[in-house]
Order: sequence, then C-alpha cells, then structure tokens
Amino acid sequence: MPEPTASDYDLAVIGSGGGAFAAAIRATNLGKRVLMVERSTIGGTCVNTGCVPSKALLAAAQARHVALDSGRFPGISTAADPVDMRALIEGKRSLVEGLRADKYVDLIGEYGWDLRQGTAAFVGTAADPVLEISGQDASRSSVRAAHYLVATGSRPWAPPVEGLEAVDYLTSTTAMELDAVPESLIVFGGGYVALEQAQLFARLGSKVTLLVRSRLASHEEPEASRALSGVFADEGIRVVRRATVTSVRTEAQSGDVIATATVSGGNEEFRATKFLVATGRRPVTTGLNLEAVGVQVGDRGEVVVDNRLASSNPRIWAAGDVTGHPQFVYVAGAHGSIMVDNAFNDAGREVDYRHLPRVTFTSPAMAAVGMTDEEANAAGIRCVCRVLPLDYVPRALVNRDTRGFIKIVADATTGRIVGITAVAQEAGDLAAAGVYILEAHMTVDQVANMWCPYLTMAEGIKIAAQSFRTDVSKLSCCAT
Amino acid sequence: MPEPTASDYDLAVIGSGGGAFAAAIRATNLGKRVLMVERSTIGGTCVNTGCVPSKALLAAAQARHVALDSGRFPGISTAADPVDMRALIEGKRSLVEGLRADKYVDLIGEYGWDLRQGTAAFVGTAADPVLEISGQDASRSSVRAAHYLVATGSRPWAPPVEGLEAVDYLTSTTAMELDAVPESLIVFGGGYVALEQAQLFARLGSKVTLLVRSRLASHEEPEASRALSGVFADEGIRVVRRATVTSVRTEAQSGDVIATATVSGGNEEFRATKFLVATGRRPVTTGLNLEAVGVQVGDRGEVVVDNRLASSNPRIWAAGDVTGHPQFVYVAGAHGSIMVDNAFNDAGREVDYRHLPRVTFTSPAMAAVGMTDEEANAAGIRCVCRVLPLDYVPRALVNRDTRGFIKIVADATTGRIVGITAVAQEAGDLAAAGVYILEAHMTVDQVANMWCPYLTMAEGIKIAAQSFRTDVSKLSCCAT
Amino acid sequence: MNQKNTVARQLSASGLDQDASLWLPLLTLLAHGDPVDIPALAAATGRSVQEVRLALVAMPDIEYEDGRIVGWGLTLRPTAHRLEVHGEQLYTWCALDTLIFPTLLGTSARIESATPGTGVPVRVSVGPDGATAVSPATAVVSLVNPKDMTSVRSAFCNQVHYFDSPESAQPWLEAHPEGEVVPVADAYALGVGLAQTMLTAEATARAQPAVAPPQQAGCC
Amino acid sequence: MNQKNTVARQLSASGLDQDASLWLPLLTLLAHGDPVDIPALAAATGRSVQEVRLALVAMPDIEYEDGRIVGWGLTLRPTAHRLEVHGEQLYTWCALDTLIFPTLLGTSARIESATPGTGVPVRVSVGPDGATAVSPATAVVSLVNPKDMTSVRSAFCNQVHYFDSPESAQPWLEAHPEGEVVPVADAYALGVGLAQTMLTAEATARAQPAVAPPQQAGCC
Repeated sequence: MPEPTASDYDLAVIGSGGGAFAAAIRATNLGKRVLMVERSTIGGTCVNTGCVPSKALLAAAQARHVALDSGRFPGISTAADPVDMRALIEGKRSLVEGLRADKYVDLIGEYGWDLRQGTAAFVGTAADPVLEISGQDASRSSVRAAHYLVATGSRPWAPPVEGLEAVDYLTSTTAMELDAVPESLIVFGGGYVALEQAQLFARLGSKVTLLVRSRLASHEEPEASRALSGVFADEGIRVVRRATVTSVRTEAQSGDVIATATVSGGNEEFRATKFLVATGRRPVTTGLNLEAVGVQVGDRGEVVVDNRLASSNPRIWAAGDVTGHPQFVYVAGAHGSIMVDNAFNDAGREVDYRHLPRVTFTSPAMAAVGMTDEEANAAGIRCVCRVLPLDYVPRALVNRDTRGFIKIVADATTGRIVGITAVAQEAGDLAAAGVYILEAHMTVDQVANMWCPYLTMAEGIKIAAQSFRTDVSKLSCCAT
Repeated sequence: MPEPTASDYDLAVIGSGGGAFAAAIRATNLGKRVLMVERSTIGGTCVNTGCVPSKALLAAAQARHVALDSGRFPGISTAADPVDMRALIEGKRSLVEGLRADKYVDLIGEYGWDLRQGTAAFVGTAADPVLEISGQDASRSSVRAAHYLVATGSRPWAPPVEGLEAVDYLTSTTAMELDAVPESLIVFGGGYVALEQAQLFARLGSKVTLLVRSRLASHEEPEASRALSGVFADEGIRVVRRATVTSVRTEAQSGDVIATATVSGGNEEFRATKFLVATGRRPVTTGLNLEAVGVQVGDRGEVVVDNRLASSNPRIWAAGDVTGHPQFVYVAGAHGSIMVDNAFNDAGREVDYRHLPRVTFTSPAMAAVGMTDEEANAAGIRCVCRVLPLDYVPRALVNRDTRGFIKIVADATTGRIVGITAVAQEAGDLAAAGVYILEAHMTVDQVANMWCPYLTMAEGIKIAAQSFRTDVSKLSCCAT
Repeated sequence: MNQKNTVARQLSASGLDQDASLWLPLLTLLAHGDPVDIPALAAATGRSVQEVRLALVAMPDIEYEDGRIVGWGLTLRPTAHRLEVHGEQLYTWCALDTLIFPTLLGTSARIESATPGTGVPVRVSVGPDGATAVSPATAVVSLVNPKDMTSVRSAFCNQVHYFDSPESAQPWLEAHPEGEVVPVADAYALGVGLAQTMLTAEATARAQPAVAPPQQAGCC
Repeated sequence: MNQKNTVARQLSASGLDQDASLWLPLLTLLAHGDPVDIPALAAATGRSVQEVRLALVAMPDIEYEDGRIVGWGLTLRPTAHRLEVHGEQLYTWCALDTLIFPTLLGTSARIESATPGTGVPVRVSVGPDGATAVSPATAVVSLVNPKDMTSVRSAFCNQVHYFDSPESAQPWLEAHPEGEVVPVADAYALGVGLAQTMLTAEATARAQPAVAPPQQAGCC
C-alpha cells in the first residue's frame, strides 16, 4: 500500500461528458489543478451518440416529413425523394464532430487542464484512494487527487430476453450509424429514446413496430401516451402496448429478426429487418474498482450519492447518468458545477429536481415540467387539473395540426401551478416557459391574466390556465 | 333633442372584433344587457383579414419553403410544385369561416346578447348620447345605453404619394384574396404587415421588392432589422432601405406598376406586377359623429382615451385599434374586459403595456417583450445588454439554421431583465416565456441558473443570460 | 344475397342475446387499450359490482388477465385480426367484428388481417364514408351460418376470415360447403347493419345512448 | 491581356492615391447600409474629427446627405450596379467595384447590373470561391484605361459597365476604341487582384488590418 503523498491534482475527473466538463471548467475557473481521464471519444453521450446526433437526424427527418405531409395545406404540393442514408449519416457525423471540437475538445486547451486518454480504476484505500490509468499504449500511471469525480455516464441496457444476445440487435447508437434505411424495424421499448428512434426511422421510410411494456412514456401523463399513440398511428407506426418480449431470433433464410411477445396474455410474433433495443440506459461503473475505495454502488450499477453528490467516500463524487439520477445532459452539467462548489468551497449546494423540464423530441414533441397529476396526488397535494386539447389553440388551427394537448396541474387550495405537460410542436419551448412559471410560484389566475402573444403555441398555456374558470369553448379570440 | 329616457341597454358596442367581443362577453357574464352593432362581417380584423388569414397562409408557405430549403440537410431531398393560389385562398377562407363561426358568430347566441347589422352613429348630446343605427335595409333605429363602447378597429392606411390613388394597389386584405401569385410584387412599408406579406409572397413564388423608409421593424432592436434583412436576402427578397416613394404609376403597355423612390438622395425606379401598400393602419372613426357627443379624437382619427379606456365622455369608452394603442388583438381583448370592469364595477383597472409581447410571424420570427436597449436608455435605466447569435444555440445548430439572435437588456444595477428580443424560429414562444421572466422580475443570474431543456430554442434565453458573466464561446454543452 | 341475409339476421338476433347494456360499455372501455377492471365496468354501466360479476358469468368466452377483462369480441390479446382505433392496437376475435366495431364505437379504424394458409395481409381502412382503401382490392370475407351461439367465438368467429382473393378462399369454401365469401364492401355493409341493429335495440332498451363518447381522463 | 494588365496596374496605382486608411473603414461602415457621420468615421479610423474632415476634402466625389456620408465608391444612393451584402442593398459607382468590394469587405455578395441600352440584367454571385452563377453566362465587363484619376468616377467608372454579351457591347466598343470587354470571371480576377493590392499596401502602411470585421452593435 502506497504511502499517502501530496496530491498531484485537486480534482481528477473520470469521463469527459457534460458532467465531467462542467466540473472541470468550474474547478479550473477556481484555480484548481484538474486532470480528466477518458478511455474513448471525448464528449460523452450527449454530443457523440445521444442528444446531438438524434436531434440532428430528427430535424432532417422532420424536414422530409413536412414535405410529405403538406397536403393538409390546400394549394401546397410538395414531395420527397427516398433518403440517402449515407449522406444523412455523414452530415450528422460532421455536425457532431464540429460540436465536439467547439464545445469539448478545444475547450480543454483553452482552459488548460490535463487530459489523459486511458482507462481509469481506483486502487489504494478508502482513506487514500489513488487512480490508476492504463493508457491505450499499455502505459500505466497512478494519480493522487484531493477529490475524484466519477462521471462515466451510462450505456444502453438490454433486458434478459431469450435469444437476444445471439441477434445482431441495434441500439440507438448503432442505429444512427446505419448506411441504409431498414425496410422494417422493431423498436423494443417505450421511453423517450424508443419514441424518438421509432419516429425517426418511420420518417426516413422504415415500417416501424414499437413493442412497449405498458404505455408510451409511462412516467408522463396518460394523456401524453394517448396523444403520441395517435400521432404514431397516423405515421404508420404500429404501437403494441402491454407487450413482453419473450424471445428473439434471426430467421436464417430471410435474415429477418423475429420477436415473440406476450401481449395481454396472448402471443404474437413480430418480424422486421432490424431490431432496435431501447429499453433504457444503465450507469457505467464496472472496472472502476469502486468497492476498493469505499464507494457504494446501487443495484443498477449507479454510484450512490447524497443530494450534494458525494459518494459514500467523501472525497469521491459522482455526476450525471452514473448517479442514476434523471438522465439529462443539463442535469449532468448542473451536477458537475454543484459538485465542485461542494468539494472546494464547502457550499452545501443540493440538486433540486422539482422544476426539472423533460422533453422528448418527437414531433409533436412531448414535454413536461413539475408534477404529473398522479405525482401531485402522491405528494398529498389536493389538486385540480385541466387538459386543453390543441383544437382550442389558434396556432395549432392555423398550422392545421391540432394533435396534442396542454395539461396544467394546480394546487386546489392556492391555485398555484405545480405541473405542466404538453404534446405539441414547440412543447420543449413551452416546458422552458413552464420552468419560469413554476419557479415564480405563479397561479392559474395569474397566468390566465398575463399578456401572451396570440397565435403562438405558448398561448395554449394561457388558454389552459383560463380553462380553470371559463368554458374555453365559449372563449372568443383573446377575450379573457 | 329627445328627452333623456331609461337606457335600452347597459352597454352598446360598436364593432364586433376582439375588443368588442371581450367586452360583450364580460358584460354579459356580469348580467348586463348588451347590444352589438356591426356594419360588415362579424369578427373584425383579426379573424377576417388580419392575424388568422395571414398566419394560416404563412404556415402553408412555410411548409412549401421547408420543402424547397431541405437541401441544408445532407441526404434529404424534397421539392415543391408551384402554388395553386385559388386552392390556397379557398383553404384560408374556409379556415377563417370556421374560426369566425366558432369564436365569434356562434358565441353571440350562446351568451345571448343582441346583434344589429347596420351602421352606427352618435346623435344626441354629450350628456345624453344616443346611438342611431342605419340598417342595411335602410331601416333606422335609436338606442340608448348606459355605456357605449367604440371598438371599430382600424383599416389599412396609405400615405399621400403622387399617383397612388390612380393605381390599383393591394393592401394586405386584398393581397390575401388574389387568385394568382403575382410574378413580382413591390411591398411598400417596413412594419410587421409589410414583413409578413413580403415573405409570404416570396415563398409563394413572387419576386418581391420591399421599399422601406428607414429600416425593417424600425421600432425594434437594430439587430432584428439586420437579421431579417439577411434572411430576406437569402430568400431573394430585395430590401431597399431609406426609400421614400415619390410617385407611383401603372405602365399602360405592360400593366406593371412603376414606383419612383428617393433612396439616400438618389432616385430609382422599381417595377412589379403588383404593388402592395403596407404602411400602417389607422383608426376607423369617420361617420361616428363622435364630436357631437363630446368624444375627443386625435390626429390619426383615434378615440383619445385615458389609461382606464374612458374617452373624454365618461359614458363612452374605446377598445382596440381605434384607441391608437398597440395594434394587437390581445390588447383589444384586454381593453374589452378592462373597460367593462371600469364601467360597471368602477374597478379603476389600467392597461399596463410594460410587458406586452410583440411578434412578427416571419420565419425566423421576430419577437420582443419589454424594453429595447434604446428604450431602456431613454427611460433612464443604466443598462447592460448581450446579443447572443444563434450560432451559440444548439437547437439552431441541429436545425442547420443559425440565422438570428437573442438579445437581453438588463438593469446594470440590479441585474433584472427589462427586455428580450429574438429573431429565431419559435421567437414568439420565447417572447411568451419572456413575459413570465419579466413579470417575475427575474435577474440574468437567476435565469442563467434555472433549469432549461437542452436543444430547445428557449435554451438560448438561458445561454444569453449566462453570457453576462461568461464567455459563451468557452461554454461546454450545459456547463453553467 | 339470400344466404347473406340469413346470416345477418341470425347474427343480429344472436348478438342481442348477449347483454348489450353490459357489452357495449365494455367495448368502449376496452377500446382505450387497457385492461378493464370490474369496478370500472360497473361504474360505466351504472350497476353494482355484484350485478356485473353475475352478468359476466353468462359470457363464457370473456378473456381475463390478472382479474381484469382484456377481451370480449374486441380484445387486447393478439389474434389474426388487427383493429387500430385512435392509435390503439386492438384485435378482434372475428374478421367480421373488425367491420362491426368501428360503427359501434363511432370511429374510424384501420384493419389488418392475414389470409389463412398464405398469411398474405389484407388491409382495410374504415372511415365515416365506409370501407376505403381495401388492399388488395380483390379481398373477401368468409361467412358461415351459426348454429349454436352459446359460444360465438367457436361457432362463428373461428370460421370468419379475410382472404386476399376469392381464389385463395377456394380451399376453405370446399371444406365449408355451407359457407360463402363476400367482397369486403359487402361484408362491411353487413357489419354496419348489425351494429346499427344492436345500437337501436340498446337505445330502445335504455333511455340514454349506450356508448358514451371516450371521456377525458379524470383529473386529480 | 496586355491591355488588361495595363488597366489593372494603373488602377492599382491610382486606387492607392486615395487615402486607403480612411477609405477602407468608410467602406466597412457604409456596408452596414446606414449613412456614416463624421464622428463615427473618425472613431473607426482613430483620427480626430478635424483630421477626417480635412482628408475628406481630397475626395471630391464623395456623396453626402444631411451632412452624413452616403457613398464613396460604395454607395447607398442608387446606381445601375447593385451590390447586396449581408442583406443590405448597396450600390457601386462602377461595375468593376462590384467585383472589388466583396474582397475588400471579406464577404460574399450578390450583384445585379443592367446592360446599357437594353437594360437586360446581368446577375453575379460572388463567394469565397470566386464569381459563381454568372447570368447570363455570356456577360462581359467593359474597361477603359483611365487617364485622369482626379475624379475616378467620371474618368473611369462611368465607362465601366456590365453587358449581357459581347454582342451587346459592340456599340460601346465602337464608341470607345481604346476600351475592351472581358468575361466576368476575368474581371473578377482583376478585381480581386486590385483589392488584395490595396489591402496589402494598407496593411503595410498600418500595423494592424485596416478593415475591421463588422462589429456587434454597441450595447446600451
């Protein structure tokens, strides 16, 4: 066992995603010596395989969809050619590379922290943790730091299903690297990755079947599931709910994947060219040897942290997906800076998820902030809700697409808004507005009476707020 | 002079637009007897010739534009046929009729107030005003009401230009009734109607020239003018600034309209198939005989009202465009209900325009709330601003359209945000969010540190707020 | 036509043997795509839980999962006959049901079934204006004359199929000399007629419409 | 080519006669599309208002409106030669200037000019990769050999035009035997060369680049 020595660094960060960068920037700005260790591509999930590439592809697919869907506007006639998947993927790759350079790689030099490419593992003891780094060139080095940050993220996770390992299945990462649009695709899962990938490939031209255990986006309002089911049906996506996939195999002759699922107690076989598993992501902690340094790990491999982001070893912290907390890059970013403030300034900052917005970038998008109806009830809030179908939102009418809704959950006693959910074009921007509403503790009456520009989607928030006191079917344009 | 008699109605409303309806609904809900007098189509400007038809056509033109512009997405190839203008206009007409029925005509019966079709004029005296109504069938009737509301709106206004009256020029109203897309079009004006119509017709296939006296949207931030000039240039719209149109004539041979303008002291001739005048709208008060009942009218024909919306005759009120106040239907709507509260409940409610959002529905849209930089300075606020180009907003990057910006004006002493302007897709929704920020008196630091969903356009507000303390070129994704 | 009319008449009569005042609300609830628990069904029908349980005993084919109903005619449990309504992927026991239920539910629907033997898919869209987009256009539906309706499913449904063409139905016709095949449009007209008979009878039996429109989810 | 080289050489020399340290910042300011007041020009050049006023006296062609500069080579006042930069509709005195200024301003541009006599438009797009999209492809630019450069505008610019084809330029060539016409691509190469000569000379004369990038508008 090595003698305790002076630290080589103030902070050693394992990983290079949003949480890692936020911490490294904050610590560097505080004048700390920072080391970052990355075993693979700089930038983590968001920029390389997550938010950025998926939203870039969805934006492209959306442009194509608009061209195929303009028939709802009389007098407008547009068309789309089949997708050139190689060009699309190449365009996505180059966008990702640009952002990776601008927002990650180049910043390391600008801020001036150290980067080592290699695999990190803890050695030493809980009292004296040391990081051992195995370089890609088989080199090895040991580093001591005053504080360590585990920001190793998450990876796609597949449940145990008979035959699955033998099937060459896709994940969202590999699906976004395909060089041809699959003729047909089964998407296994019902969370936001499954939803986005299903619509993406449907819009690129695949015949998509979605196998979902309970309902679409089961943590969100049930109205959201129903609205998205309707949209997906319109786009020719087959959504099979209450499906438990029991086995998967590749048919030798055709090369098709055949999935067998139990659906409401019956059995059905589903067949497609490709099979995409989008059943969630799990923290990446194997190989870190966390137990050796007294860091407790949970059932799903997550680093167990307190609300200040310290692990069970007070010098070892965690940020982002590896904590098992909500998997959003802006959560990881917040974690990174909070962790630094707590480690170096003893700030005692805590993460507050109450008004965390959640967006799924389908189109229409699904977004929410604050509590769902069910969550409010579970929290003991006596509440009252309204669901405003988009048929009442003039912007949706002039867009000739009224699929979706805006739901507001309010405290029945005070009228204070505690949750907003929307399925709408621009729902993400509505959720962003919702953060301000919730942070400012606004009531439905306040929101109902504030200015709001006519013919924006956000006007739906105001109309939904008005619906608490008024029959919206009897609202004239802009009458309050 | 007739003897004062008991009132036939509690409230007589002249006009049937957004302000008129808001007042009639509010008064009816208070149990008041309401008469509405309309000489033309029920519904006023917004639904018949203003917001609704223009935004419906812009939405259709936008779908076409997306199909013509998808080349920015590698791998996506789409195309558009020429516009079938008759079908487009017919589709717009039917949408307008539906909304007019749902949001206006049908409500009259549901609420149960009286409607008379006819032209209204005041007779009697200031102390005893009476409304005389001339029906379309040449019938005449007189009505006494406890209160009167002038909600007669505004109409397009053309400045005195040599030859203009002899030219068969278009206004936004008649342009949206054309049965063919003009080959070329001169749009005279630089306000929001001019901007929207110019882009609409350019996207429908016209070759458009915009003749502007100073700059585009001259009341908004200069950055907005510049950004929109760039967008218009990209779409082949020629924007000629500092142009004073001196004469207009129709060339007999070609039927073209030829406009001569002074441009920076030089002269230039402009030629197009059609000439659209969009130089503003003026209140409609002629024929109302307002002077007879002691109602003061301003230089532009507006009913002069105090902040409670009473005219110089305390029983005669005005609402909406006819007041000369900001020409937005949601202003008219607010006026209508405020006026009723003041007239019948002596509520003393005043109109507060400080956080009034303003949106121009080009694409990218231009939207603003609160003060511009210049207005803040004029108001004596020591302020500090940041202009965030959309190149720093990830949503714009994945959309592959980074034209535009988000500008925040803040009080330098307190950090409180006093104005937000954006040119961006979804700028209208950003302005709606901005209302909540301004109403809640949020500071740039607060907004910089609140949750905001990644890859929404609204995230630009947060990044712009961060830019007050941070060099955004050194921001990693989601690092704060 | 005679044969078909006979089938139709018998079906109508037998359909009403079932307790439509129970069955129609059940259908509506199942169409939401979630298993229906007995108290919910009781609430929807205005009966007591005990009454409902008793009535359900008379419906032997009903499908349960974990004590909740997942199918009766309309089912959440996969069959060869898919019926997509409001984005929900449902199934029916019977090919003909796919053409009856949209009218009962007052909605448009997309249908997909598989030709017995070959598996060739038949796709039908049903809207307010009838059966549109029958693909392939040659598709037919087989019908038999039910004899014993105590189990609708085994007596009748198991013999009603979609075939992609009359030729594909030939082997089935040979095996079922009492059966017939009719074009989809005719089968749809038959289905609509059956549905309307049921709705009328039910409306007469009750003062109010049996099939409530889908409700907005209860708030809080 | 000889003739052209001569023109080019003479132009380069004469261009530098003008006070480039004043003129290049003025060009940049004018490119924003608004009249330039003298204090703003003084600020941009780092000189006093008095110095700038003195220097402007030596530029006789300069265009003013209400005491502010609206044009010098690049102008806000309409001419036959339109130059669109960053969405701003500008003009130039000289056809050739449309091909010089984009390089001086470091930007792409769209050009539209009218063939003398017929008015047939010539359109050119200029980007980082040279002159693209010359329409019609046959378009040419006329050049003369300037003799007296005290007024660039009358001596030279007034004789430089775009023509939609060499044939259209024939009458002009006959009237100006000392002149020549060259394809747009050649004229652009000439323009770029001139611009680079000016920039290099200016950069040598000053320690720092003369042409600042467009600035973000001053805040508050």
